[in-house]
Amino acid sequence: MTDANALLLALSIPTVTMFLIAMSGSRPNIRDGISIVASICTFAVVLRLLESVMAGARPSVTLVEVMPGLTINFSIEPLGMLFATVASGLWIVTAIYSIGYMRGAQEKKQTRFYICFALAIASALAIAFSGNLFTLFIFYEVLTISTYPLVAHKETPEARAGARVYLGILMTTSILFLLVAVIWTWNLAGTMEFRAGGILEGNIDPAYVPFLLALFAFGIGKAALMPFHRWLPAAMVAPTPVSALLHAVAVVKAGVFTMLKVGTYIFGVGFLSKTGASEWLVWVAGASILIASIIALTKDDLKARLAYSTVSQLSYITLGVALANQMGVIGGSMHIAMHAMGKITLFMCAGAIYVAAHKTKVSELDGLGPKMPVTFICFTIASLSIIGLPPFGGAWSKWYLLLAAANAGQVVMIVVLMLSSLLNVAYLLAIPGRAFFAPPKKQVAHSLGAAASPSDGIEEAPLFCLVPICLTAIGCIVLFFAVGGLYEYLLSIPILPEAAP
Amino acid sequence: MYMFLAAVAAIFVAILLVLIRLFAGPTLYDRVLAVNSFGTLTVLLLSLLGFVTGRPDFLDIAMLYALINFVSTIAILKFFRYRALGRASIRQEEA
Amino acid sequence: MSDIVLDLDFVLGHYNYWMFVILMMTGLYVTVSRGNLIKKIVGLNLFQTSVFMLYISMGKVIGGTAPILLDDPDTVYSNPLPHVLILTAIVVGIATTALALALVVRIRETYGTVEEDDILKLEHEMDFGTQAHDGGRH
Amino acid sequence: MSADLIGIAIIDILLFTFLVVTAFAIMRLRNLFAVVMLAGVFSLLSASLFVTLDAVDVAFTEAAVGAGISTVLMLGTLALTVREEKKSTHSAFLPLLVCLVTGAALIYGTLDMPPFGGMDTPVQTYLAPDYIQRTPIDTGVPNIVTAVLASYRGYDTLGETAVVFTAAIAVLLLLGAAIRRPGKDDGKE
Amino acid sequence: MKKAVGLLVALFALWLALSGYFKPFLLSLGVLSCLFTVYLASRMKLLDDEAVPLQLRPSLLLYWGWLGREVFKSSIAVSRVILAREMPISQQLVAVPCTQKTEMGHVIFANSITLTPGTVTAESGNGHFLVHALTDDFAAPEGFAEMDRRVTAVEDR
Amino acid sequence: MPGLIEANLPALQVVLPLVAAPICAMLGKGSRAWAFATLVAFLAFAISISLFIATYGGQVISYEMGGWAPPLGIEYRIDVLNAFVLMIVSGMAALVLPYAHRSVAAEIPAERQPFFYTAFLLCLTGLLGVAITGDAFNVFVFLEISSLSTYALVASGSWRNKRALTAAYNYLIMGTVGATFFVIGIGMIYMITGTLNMADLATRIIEHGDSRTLRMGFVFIFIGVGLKLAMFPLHLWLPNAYTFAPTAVTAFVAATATKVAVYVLLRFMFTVFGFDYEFQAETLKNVLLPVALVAMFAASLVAIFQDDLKRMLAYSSIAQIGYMLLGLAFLTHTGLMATIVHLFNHAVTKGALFMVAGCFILSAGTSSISSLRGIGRDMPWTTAAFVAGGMSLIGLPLTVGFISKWYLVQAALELGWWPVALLIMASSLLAIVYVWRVVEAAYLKPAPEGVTRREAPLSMLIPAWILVGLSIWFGVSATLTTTAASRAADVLIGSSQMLWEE
Amino acid sequence: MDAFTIDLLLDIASVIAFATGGAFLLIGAFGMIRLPDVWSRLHAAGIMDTVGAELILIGMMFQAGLTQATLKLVLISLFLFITSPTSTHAVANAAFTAGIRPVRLRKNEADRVIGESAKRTGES
Amino acid sequence: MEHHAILRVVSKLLIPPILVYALYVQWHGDYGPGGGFQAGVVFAVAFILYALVYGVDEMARVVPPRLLHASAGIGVLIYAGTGVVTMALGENFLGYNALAHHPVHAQEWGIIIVEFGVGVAVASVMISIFIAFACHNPPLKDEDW
Ligand code: NA
Ligand code: NA
Repeated sequence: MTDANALLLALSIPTVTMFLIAMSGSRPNIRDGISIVASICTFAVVLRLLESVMAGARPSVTLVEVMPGLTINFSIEPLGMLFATVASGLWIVTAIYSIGYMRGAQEKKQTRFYICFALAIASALAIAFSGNLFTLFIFYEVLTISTYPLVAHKETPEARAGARVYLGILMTTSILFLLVAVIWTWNLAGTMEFRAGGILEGNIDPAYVPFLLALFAFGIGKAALMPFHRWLPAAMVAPTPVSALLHAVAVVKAGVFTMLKVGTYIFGVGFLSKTGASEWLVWVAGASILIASIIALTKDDLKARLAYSTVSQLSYITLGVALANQMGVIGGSMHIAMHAMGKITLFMCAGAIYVAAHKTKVSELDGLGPKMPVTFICFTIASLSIIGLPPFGGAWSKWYLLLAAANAGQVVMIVVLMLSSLLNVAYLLAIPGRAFFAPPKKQVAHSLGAAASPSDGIEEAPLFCLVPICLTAIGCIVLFFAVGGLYEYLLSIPILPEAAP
Repeated sequence: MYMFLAAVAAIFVAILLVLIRLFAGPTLYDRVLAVNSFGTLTVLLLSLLGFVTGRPDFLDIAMLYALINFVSTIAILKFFRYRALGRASIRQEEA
Repeated sequence: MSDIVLDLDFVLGHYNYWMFVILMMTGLYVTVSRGNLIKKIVGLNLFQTSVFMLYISMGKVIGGTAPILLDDPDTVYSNPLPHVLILTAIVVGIATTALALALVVRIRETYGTVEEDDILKLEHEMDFGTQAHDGGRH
Repeated sequence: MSADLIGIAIIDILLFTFLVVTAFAIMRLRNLFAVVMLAGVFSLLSASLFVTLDAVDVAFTEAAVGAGISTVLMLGTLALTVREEKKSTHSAFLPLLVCLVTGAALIYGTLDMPPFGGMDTPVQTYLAPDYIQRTPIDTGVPNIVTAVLASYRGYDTLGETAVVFTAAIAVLLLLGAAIRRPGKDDGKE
Repeated sequence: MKKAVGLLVALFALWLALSGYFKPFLLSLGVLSCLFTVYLASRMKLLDDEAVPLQLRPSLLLYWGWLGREVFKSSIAVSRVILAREMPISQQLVAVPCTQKTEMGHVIFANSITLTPGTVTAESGNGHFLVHALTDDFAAPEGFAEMDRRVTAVEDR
Repeated sequence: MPGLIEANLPALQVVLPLVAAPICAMLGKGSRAWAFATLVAFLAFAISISLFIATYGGQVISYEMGGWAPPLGIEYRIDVLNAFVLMIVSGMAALVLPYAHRSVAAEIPAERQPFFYTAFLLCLTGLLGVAITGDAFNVFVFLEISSLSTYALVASGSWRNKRALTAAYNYLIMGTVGATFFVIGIGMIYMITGTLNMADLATRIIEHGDSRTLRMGFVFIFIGVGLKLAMFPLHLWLPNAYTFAPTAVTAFVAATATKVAVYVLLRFMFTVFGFDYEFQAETLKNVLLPVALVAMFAASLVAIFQDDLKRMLAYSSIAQIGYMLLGLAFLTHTGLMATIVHLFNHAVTKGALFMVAGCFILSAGTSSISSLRGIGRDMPWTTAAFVAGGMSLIGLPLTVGFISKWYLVQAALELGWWPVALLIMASSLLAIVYVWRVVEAAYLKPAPEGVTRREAPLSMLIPAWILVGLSIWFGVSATLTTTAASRAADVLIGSSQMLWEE
Repeated sequence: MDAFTIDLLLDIASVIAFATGGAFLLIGAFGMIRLPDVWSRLHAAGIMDTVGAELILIGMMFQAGLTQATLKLVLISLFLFITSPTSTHAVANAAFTAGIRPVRLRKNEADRVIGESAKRTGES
Repeated sequence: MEHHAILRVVSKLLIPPILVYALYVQWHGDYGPGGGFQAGVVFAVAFILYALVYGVDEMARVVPPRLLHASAGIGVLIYAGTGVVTMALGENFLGYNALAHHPVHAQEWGIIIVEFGVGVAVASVMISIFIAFACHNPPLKDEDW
């Protein structure tokens, strides 16, 4: 199998899966089995590609010429490969977990759910492999559309409203800003290919660079840069596997990945730092980090708190791009993986808590820890990784981002990053803290009447839920120790323009 | 030439007066009468214009109008009386 | 563009265009301002007929005669082309009128009126009715 | 200018005056019978005007249509509808504005028009001489209007015939083709 | 059949008067047109009665001459009424008996009454015409009787 | 014989449906008339394809009616722009007619159906005639054939809803005023040039230079055509006409009539008046540009608040016409390209959407959005077609709508008018809102109790899905349409620029 | 008589015809305005339609001479001669049927005429 | 003596001349004002007069509506068919020169034929439209009047 074929295969497995799921809709076991098998196959093919890419291969396939000069082209480079690996790897986990969750929560219209899920994965992979901005934009939009039914899955008025906000903000930003930015780039550079060192240098009046960057930064709504972050908490109405998909596997990662890709291959890190065009973005990202953390503190709803945590963490990556140096890119890219592993654990824990105990509020978790020890231990591990403490993966990405801030001479940002870690501690560790150490509340039963009594037989979530949680929690630790290879790998992201032949 | 113009002038004055009757009414029958007279005057005018413009062979237009004017008058009256142009023949309408 | 000198020659050469404009605007005014559907059609006819006059006056040559050939080779003829165009336009006009009148007949049949005001009122009631109906189902 | 030309000019002006008076009367009157009759009058006056402008074929058509068909159809409509126009309730301001603006634009457009009746205008010097000279050679038909209508621009006339046919189809589609006896309820199919 | 031929001849005369061209092509078109018209007329049942030949009688022309004079005279009379300062009108509706046997005769009589200004036929029935007269002079029965006699004479001949 | 047919293809393009119309009226039975009309539409489509192929490479076909050389006689002049529009019109007819069989059977009394199909063929004749002719006055004649038949077709919706009658009446009044304005405009330019042939007009207008008469000629043609193409704020006839017309008529007319009117505007502005005509350029920038922008927003906003699906789509059409006019107002190659490619793209998209609306009407008896709740389950294929079409309407990638928006924004950015670019995008956000109201209702709301709705028949679904397929196909691979549009824009700009430079 | 004399005589005849015809037209039109009701105006219209129109047509015939135009003028006058009384009668009849009666009616013998038609109506 | 005898008899007198006049206008379009359209209208007017006096039902007996609908189409077909024939004979659409050896004759023939088509179409259409209006029953009650 050539690399190009492997690339196409990686994209087509989830696509074909959609149809298989649709056809087997009436038989849930076969349907769910297909999901898992497909995710494993996809991951295997992606690993095969990863191997090649690490060996220096850069496979490229052009599918179709949409308009003269504008093609749908897939080309793999290290950054995209990283995102693809994270997304396809976590798909396996999410697939297993969703089966447990969806069956446990007795959700309706599961077939539609799995179809959209597979489509979302397919578009995430397509984004990862996009060879030009045009292709990336197309699949960025496909991803938005394909996740909309997932967000609206419950079909309640709240779900519809949440999905409306989700779609509204993502569409608004992508069409209003990102598409304009894309076409403007095309107008300026005459190409949209992702090229080492960027394509804009020499083609744009430097005075316009911050402006174009702003169109991109806010246009990539999936990166949830404040003030366009509202969709992320709004999407909390969705079932938990969807939250995992949004926060860890595909959606927000696609956003920050696009941010990195644009910063590295469209503007070029060197060009950005030369023009100082990203200076403002540093401050916006910094502000976004802190404000989102503070909001997270105020949220009692567990998933909302996690959502704001994500908003905050995503801005780390944006900050990495805005700092406009290699360390920033490495730190940002690495944070994609680290945050994904941590956040998916947290969400799956939240889902497990919902499935097992039907609790969604932080304040209701008091005393739940002993009843669901595995869940809450995993929650703690993931929290520590997000906070950035060793020996958990998140420590490294934060470290590189700190280095990047230092390299860029942004002392304030160093302070911001430290402060943010403190806030993380406050809003994340408080949760397992309450679960393990706070005494169970009795008045809840009074006020709700039908609610659970202390001895209502709450126990761990089903095994289908627990296994993935444990896997990803262990992943958080593994990533800490595997960082050497990862760092080496990320160094291969080309920062400087290739020497002219 | 001048006699044609004089005749045309007389027709114009007559047309003016007839038009006044047409605007003023007051009954429908006054108007129909005025329109009918106006038609006759137009036939004359069209004929005279043929002579004034030096092409008397254009009397066809005047003749056309002499024939058609009658039909529209009948149409007006018929349908004013029977509220329909073709509901039935005049003969049947007796019943 | 040339400068306009508003002298007698100019006025004599253009007064009839202006008369046509007055006629056209009367027709147009009747069409757009009247609420009676039949009157609107009459206005439209007025408007169109005035436009036809404008066309025909374009083709006129002073001292010319109708473009039907005479034996005298020195005869000056008016331009036949506008006549041809307007013949076609008149036919289109009567076709439009016939269709419009048929519509009016059907409107009267179904609405019981040919007044725009009344029709709007009825249609408003219809709209209001549907909304109330839907509102009940929500 | 010779006497007959002045005479024709005066006839033109008088016809104009009548046309304007008739148009205003149509605007003012609310009795629809009167309006229909006045519309016929307007048509006839314009036919007369067409004759003075040498457009005999047009005059012929206008007379036939205005007096023969239009009036009858209008009457047929009145028979099936109403005979009196109601007073309109809405403001006449906007229509008036529209008409004034349109009129002003038209007047502006006339300012650069070649003077009426001139022989050296593009309209008279460009295609017209070709038609006039070539008609007897090409077609042998004395009536140039007919030659242009049915041959040089015969395709337009085919379109015109199609328009007429369209009108018939449209009316039949709307009102039905069958002859119905009175008494049967129609229009509620 | 006779009526049809009569009509055909009359119509062809009309055609010739209108056309004024004597090219064979147009003449043959004229014949065809007139034949077609006669065909239509027969379909319309217009040939049923005496309408056609009566128009062609020479006596009718004589009658028309007489009628013309009458028309002229009464026109002057009506003009006098119109132009008189006080307009001495005294309108009346009088019943005028008619003695014609054919419908065409009735029509000629009625239209003759109407043609002469000052009198208008308003309604027919009961062997009478209801005639509107502008003044007493026009309503005089002698005038109508004279006309009636002449029309009947035309009809008989 | 084949050579004879090939040489006369331009004439046959229009004459075929024209001759077919009276025959269709004589067939007597609705289904026979339908079959015949469908056959004719397919033949016309085949002819237009061969004309398109013949002109795609930049050739211009001239056909002299009656054999009279152009300024004296009427000329057909077909370049790639005409051929493109011809293909849209006849292609839509060939798709709508198969669709019409069932919907017309449900909406039109049986004894009137032959007349309906005859009127349909006449409408096709008129639209094709307008798009193919090279004579200014001939445009008017065929415009009126299409308009008259359209009025009748719209009014034939009266058996479903009596408001079709008043809709048709208002359409007729505004359309006729528009046509008369157009005639006034033609008269003015004829007056100062003495000719009616478009190519001849182009040269002679330049010879005679600018004048007040020429300016007003332009203005009256502009407004006249503007009325026909429902240019905001002259669009008042459109919403009701589209809403209450029979479904097949709405699908056909919405997809073709306004497109042909836009074509006429393009032809007159750029071929006749010339790309460099200064007064025109000023008018476009100062009047058309703001008007188009306002149309995009105002109409989309109104569309959001409509409960009737067809009316919503109608307002959306007004907004989409705004896009076409905007591209035109840019006065650049890319802008024209956007307009021309959007002619096709919008035809395909709106055709599909109105067909879907018709399927809903047939099955659910209504096109009220609030009563389409939960219809996604009952009519999955129809609803899916709506979603796909809706995405194209919004302008999402992989649909034709995206291609149009792409070129529009590109044209705006080329000029450095980035606020306009942002406004274009902002207006398509409004499209999301109105499309999504339907999607939400169809999929995410429970169906009303006790309502049974069957999936639409295949004869209606297949044409709708062919259009959806086209809107995706040409959204994924738009090279053919964009190249055609680009060459058409070349024709419009090139021909006149050459002339003005002389 | 030479051609010139004939022309002069014809011209004189035309002038007389036009003058009298025009005068009758004017008087009739004046009567249309002046007379009090539709019944009396019928007669004014009658003047215009008959003597007025025919005299003017005759005037034109003198001018046209022995040409086809004269033939057509004769036809026109013939048509007018037939149609104008019929139209006038139709108006009068319609007015009568509609119940419009002359003002200051001196004598009314309507019953003698409409009696029969009333009886006919009763039978059917 | 019946009520509307005068109208009926006069119409009877007038209709044949009107028809002949219409046909005259039809065939003399080459020489003077008029032509197919005008002739068609006048022809239709004769029938309208007939219908006004004798009733539409009676007129429908004389010319059945189906025949009228067909002949309206046939008129269009005569016109367009002439064009198709010239095409088949190797000329352009409506290129009458193919109709005879001598172009002038050919043109004359062409003009006469297409004008005939126009006349047939217009007359049939106008009568059809009149019937459609006249046969539509007035929905009015007497009190509306
Ligand atoms: Na009298
Ligand atoms: Na002619």
